[in-house]
Amino acid sequence: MTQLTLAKALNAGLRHALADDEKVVLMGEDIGTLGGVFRVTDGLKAEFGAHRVVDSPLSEAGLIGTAVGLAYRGFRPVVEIQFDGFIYPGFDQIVAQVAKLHYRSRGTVKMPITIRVPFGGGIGAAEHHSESPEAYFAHTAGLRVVACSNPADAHLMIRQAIASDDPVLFFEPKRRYHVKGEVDLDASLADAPPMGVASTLTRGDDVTLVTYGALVQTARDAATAAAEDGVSIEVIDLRSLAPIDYAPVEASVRRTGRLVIAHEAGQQGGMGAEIAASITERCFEFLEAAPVRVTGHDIPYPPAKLERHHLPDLDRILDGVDRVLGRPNSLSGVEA
Amino acid sequence: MTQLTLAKALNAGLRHALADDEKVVLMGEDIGTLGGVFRVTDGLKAEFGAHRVVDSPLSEAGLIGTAVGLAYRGFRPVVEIQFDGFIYPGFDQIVAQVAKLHYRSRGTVKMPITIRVPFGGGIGAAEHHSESPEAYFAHTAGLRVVACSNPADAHLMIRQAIASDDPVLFFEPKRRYHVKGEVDLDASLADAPPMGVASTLTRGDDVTLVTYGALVQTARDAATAAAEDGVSIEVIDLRSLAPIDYAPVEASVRRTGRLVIAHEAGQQGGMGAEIAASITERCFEFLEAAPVRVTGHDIPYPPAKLERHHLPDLDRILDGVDRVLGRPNSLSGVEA
Amino acid sequence: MTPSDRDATGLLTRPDPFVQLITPTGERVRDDVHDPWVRDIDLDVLARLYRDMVVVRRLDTEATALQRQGELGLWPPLAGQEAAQIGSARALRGDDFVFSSYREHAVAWVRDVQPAELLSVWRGTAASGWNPYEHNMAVPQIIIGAQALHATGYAMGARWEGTDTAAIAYFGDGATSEGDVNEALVFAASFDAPVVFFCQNNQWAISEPVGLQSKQPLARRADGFGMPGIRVDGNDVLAVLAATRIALDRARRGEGPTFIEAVTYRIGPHTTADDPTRYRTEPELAEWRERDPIARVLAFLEASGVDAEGLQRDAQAEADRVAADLRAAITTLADPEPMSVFDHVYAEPNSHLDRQRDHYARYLAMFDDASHEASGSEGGAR
Amino acid sequence: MTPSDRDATGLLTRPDPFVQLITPTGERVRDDVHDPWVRDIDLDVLARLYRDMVVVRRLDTEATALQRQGELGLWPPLAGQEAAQIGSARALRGDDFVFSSYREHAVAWVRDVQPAELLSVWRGTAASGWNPYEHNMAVPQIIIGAQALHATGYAMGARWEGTDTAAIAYFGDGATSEGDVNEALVFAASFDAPVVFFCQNNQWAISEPVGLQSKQPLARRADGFGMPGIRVDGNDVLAVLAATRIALDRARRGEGPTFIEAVTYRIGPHTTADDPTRYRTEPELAEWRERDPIARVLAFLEASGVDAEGLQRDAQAEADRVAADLRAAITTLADPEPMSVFDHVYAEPNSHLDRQRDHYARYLAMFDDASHEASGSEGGAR
Ligand SMILES: Cc1ncc(C[n+]2csc(CCOP(=O)(O)OP(=O)(O)O)c2C)c(N)n1
Ligand SMILES: Cc1ncc(C[n+]2csc(CCOP(=O)(O)OP(=O)(O)O)c2C)c(N)n1
Ligand SMILES: [Mg+2]
Ligand SMILES: [Mg+2]
Repeated sequence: MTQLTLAKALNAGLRHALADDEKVVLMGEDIGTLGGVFRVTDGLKAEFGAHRVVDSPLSEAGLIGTAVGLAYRGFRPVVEIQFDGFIYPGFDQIVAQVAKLHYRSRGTVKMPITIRVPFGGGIGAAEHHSESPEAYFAHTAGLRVVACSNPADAHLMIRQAIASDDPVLFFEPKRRYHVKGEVDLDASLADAPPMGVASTLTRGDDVTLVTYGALVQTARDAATAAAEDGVSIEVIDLRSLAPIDYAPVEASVRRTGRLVIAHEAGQQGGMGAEIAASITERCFEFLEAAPVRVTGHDIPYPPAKLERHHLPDLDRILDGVDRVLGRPNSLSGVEA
Repeated sequence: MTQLTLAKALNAGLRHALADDEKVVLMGEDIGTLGGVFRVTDGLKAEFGAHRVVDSPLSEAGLIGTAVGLAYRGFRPVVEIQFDGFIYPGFDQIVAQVAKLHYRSRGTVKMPITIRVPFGGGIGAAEHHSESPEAYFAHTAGLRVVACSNPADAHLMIRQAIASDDPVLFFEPKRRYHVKGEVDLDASLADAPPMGVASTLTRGDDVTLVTYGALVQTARDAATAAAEDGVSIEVIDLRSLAPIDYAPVEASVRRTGRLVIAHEAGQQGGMGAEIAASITERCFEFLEAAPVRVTGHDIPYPPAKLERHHLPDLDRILDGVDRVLGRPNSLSGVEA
Repeated sequence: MTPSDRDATGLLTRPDPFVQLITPTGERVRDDVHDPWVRDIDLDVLARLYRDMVVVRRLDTEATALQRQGELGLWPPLAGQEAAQIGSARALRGDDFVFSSYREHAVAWVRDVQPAELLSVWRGTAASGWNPYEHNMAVPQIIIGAQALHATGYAMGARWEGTDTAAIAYFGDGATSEGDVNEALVFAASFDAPVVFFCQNNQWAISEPVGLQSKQPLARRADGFGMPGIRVDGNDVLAVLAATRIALDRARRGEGPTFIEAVTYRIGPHTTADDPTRYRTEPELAEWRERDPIARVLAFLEASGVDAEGLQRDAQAEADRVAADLRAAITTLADPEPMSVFDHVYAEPNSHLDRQRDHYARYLAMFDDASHEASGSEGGAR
Repeated sequence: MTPSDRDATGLLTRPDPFVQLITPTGERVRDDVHDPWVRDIDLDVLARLYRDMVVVRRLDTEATALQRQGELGLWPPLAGQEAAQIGSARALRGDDFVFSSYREHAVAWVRDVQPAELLSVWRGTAASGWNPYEHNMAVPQIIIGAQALHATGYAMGARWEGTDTAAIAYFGDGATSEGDVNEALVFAASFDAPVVFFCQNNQWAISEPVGLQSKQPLARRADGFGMPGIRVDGNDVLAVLAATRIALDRARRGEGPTFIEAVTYRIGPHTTADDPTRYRTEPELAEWRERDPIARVLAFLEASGVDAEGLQRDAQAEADRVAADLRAAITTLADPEPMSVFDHVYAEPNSHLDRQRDHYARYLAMFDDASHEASGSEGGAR
């Protein structure tokens, strides 16, 4: 076991994948010589060469579109999108090509493309650098969508994503890149939990709190704070957003009867909607209250000085917990 | 009052808008000389000239991006996307520019852009010609999203969309283009219900059935069929998908206690998720059963000969009604 | 190029000079640069190219007829573009990989795709007609221009693997306005990708004349992106063959991409759903009919002493056979199984979709087979 | 262009010929084509251009310092690109409209944007610093290349209205690889839009050398899209002014768009978050420092008999004053009101957002002011 930051754990995972399979190629803007603006690909070009770690021209459609061609040729491209807000120029190639080509070719052409996306806010960045676009992709049939939240998962999940024969949108919580954790660099994928599996982080009896990415740490903190207040929260890190591993969420909600979902993305049509709807379908008779969504507002990402009034934080999550428990909360007395 | 097809009602609405305001310009591929592949803009170039009804080069990002520039200049561009599946190359300009520029400019720059999108399946078309991408846009802060379902609404709503100072994604149910209905060509917008308002089409006490676009007719048919079976369904045409006018849905569900939502788009993260989650939040104690979603599968749109096994139809909606009522249905006996 | 080279719609009236080896009336033009590339094309081979073109035109006519008779949902005719497609496709090696749009039926023919496979997609029975790896031809592309990037990526990979395999991207004049095509030129140049960008300028993008997309001959686009551009008479199968061979040779030698503009014409409608009389004139059509790609080859062969009548007869017989086989095969094509709607969404098991599939199977099981068969699309599965 | 014109990274080592009116050492180059366009630029006016450049360089240094001191979140320095920006912006009329990227601080200066307004965005207090209609300059653009289409659309509109207003789009060398920029060229040419595409080729797109984006000088891109391309010494303010005036004049006369490549260099890091030593060398930097845009103007003025020392002193004094004002203004800039996070999402009332705003107001009301002020970002509003 080694102590690594999340960024370095990803770096190690990418190195692993490059070493294991010569068909793996990394592509992106500034990922080679510079090692990526977050240094996630640091040193890999020097180690594997310019044909394995490829600095590409400045075009996201170009990146994804050439990755499709490489996949046709049998490669397993790993594309870095520099920041969440820059994925949209590549949206057509992702939604109309990457997601559909296995279906459109009747299973003859595989699209084992991994698209890495540093996502989310909280770093005081400029416009377009703090977005949470995951719901667009979770709504797109043919894609898998995952989000890691800690170094150990990051290391394993990036290798699993690359090994997957399906295209994977791989979301990295950029404000946690520097968080350290234990990573087993020799872990075998065979023994690791599949990337599609959710992970229950704390056991609790009163409320089930579901989240992913950067907010997982915030949710844990909320659980700790709530415990002091006598409220026992079960925190689940979804890890996979498409498909969602509902089994542990269902099991938990059957016990707690109360569900809170937190994410940074806006509420309208966000992941919280899907999770609330699905858990209501599956656990209706166990629910003591309507599932509560604690999310970013439905606004363009605001200027840095306002982001703390946009992002769900510990207090807003606890307010959501109060709401689902029917305790005094910000909406007490407001007719729903 | 005149009998018009939905396509002709739109044509008349566009003519109205062009005549009322010289800042209105129509742009798109094949909309001028040809009058659009669905003939929605038929005759308008001849009537208003090539600078008001503009055949553009073949590029959706180009279309939306130049519309942004025209809006900066004070125009009110109405962009036609030829088919739903061709909107994705323009996605970046829609999501990062059209949706955000009013916010990004602190309210100084208006983006009164209407983006017309013929959407949905059921016409036996080739790939990419039958998509239902509305949820992507409903999840995007800064946009308004509407869908018309009949000629009278089409006529008024397109004029309202163009008159709106906010950008509007305007979805047209392409398989209903040829359906006829009464249209009042002299109707004043001042008297018309705002485009953001949902419309209750049939009164019912047992189940609330919510949908939009092409499925509104199917839902009506389902209500008729169910009535023969003694089940009374309240059908609501949402018309606006962002924001959603929840008042009539809430009022209805408080009476019926049961909600079915139908749409052609896939289920994961579709509009149904948002509606189910929101109504559960707002009407939890009135719900007798979990809201039921009757949707397209989470698959790429299938070949024409399979589309009837993808699209929700009368029978599938009735099966959903049976499900929400706890009557024998396709999932009877299946653990949720 | 001066403005007077264009008519009111912006259509190019006096085309830029381009490579032409056989004139519309069947004369052989001597050309020191291009002749060496087609030295092996003797009268026999040319006769085979002629046969190819006759067959694919017949195939195209048959498909249009099948569509009119309700056997296909839609058909995008290639009529007029036979030389551009046959000439370029016959320049390819078997291991080269083709990325086409929706109109390259003649290319598919050269790649040994069964006509019925080709049409199955337009009949709506399958998402794709063939396994790309059996023909080294990707599934056709409807999103305009997207395949140009795929071809570029494929070519980058072929180069990185050290092979001398090339890729070719087919697209239309309209496609040159899409970002994807331009980005493909950027990537291809940057990585010296062994790819040929084969643009069939058939003068129209549905109702839009090429002059709306570009005021320059499209081949000139190439230079600014750092690659050679060749403008070739797209109705001259020999010239197209020569140009494509030159481009492929560059690609194989590691010299990177080439852009070819094949100047041709779509004689028919955009698709069977289109009415071209709304946007173009009879004289224009007549002018292009005189540049027919098939007639000129026959004229040249005849002038060269070949038994033209016999050749024509044989070709037509083969074409009719292909058409008859096609009709027999396509009209008996079975509809796909309902549950196959779920197949191949993912390559690996997917818990969500597997559950949805299970639910739909239960739903279908509620209906008995008899009533199931009877229903229409609006009526549903019942 | 032969491969030997480039170094190992693909960087252009021997630039194509370009327009230059003042050499790096301050000599005036006679040029019959371009001189007439700057006949009105006497020594006084040139001295003003010099002062502009000195001021914006100082503004840039101050902003970098403010960022290092934690007063700004980020800053993208313009150092090295003063001539490209001042020369082009000074060619504009007040009614022309500017669409810039994130680095055009000098253009904003010319458009009378207050430096503190400019910096407020980088401080994170506002989504935008100014009302575009007060300066005829759009909010800056971070999505690479997107603004090229906006400028084109704006110009189309200006033309349809019958005005002779022009638009100008600023973007970088890297941006030329994005679809949007290429599509903008297509639309602009097709509609004869009065727009100037002003590409500052500063040799780098973050860590990527321009040779990765293009093997051709970028100005050559223009011809294939049907417009003239001008390659100009971007470190020569007079040459840039001339080139931009030529382009604007074409635009106003209804002759359509022009593409200008201003060859320049980013002397500083991409942004204050960047470390350029990871990807470029000291000799390269030294070479470009010798082509400094400011020094050459001073040298020329001095050689022309102007009191250079006095000019320099005055300019520096003005620059220091601007910098001091800026610092005073920016460091006292109030943080925005929490509830303003909801302002201006829509131009019209929006039931969903209004409800969400109301809920958040209730949430905030739960906290008293004292504890509210104390909290950090992770700790939340409490
Ligand atoms: C992204 C996208 N936008 C629009 C369309 C609709 N469309 C289908 S074919 C066509 C014209 C294509 O013209 P061209 O590239 O010249 O090819 P051709 O049909 O002439 O072979 C258009 C606009 C599409 N298929 N994809
Ligand atoms: C669509 C998009 N992709 C990626 C980025 C990240 N990014 C910001 S600046 C930059 C380089 C831009 O280079 P260039 O166009 O030469 O402009 P310069 O910074 O040199 O002025 C990149 C890749 C972005 N802002 N937008
Ligand atoms: Mg064409
Ligand atoms: Mg640059």
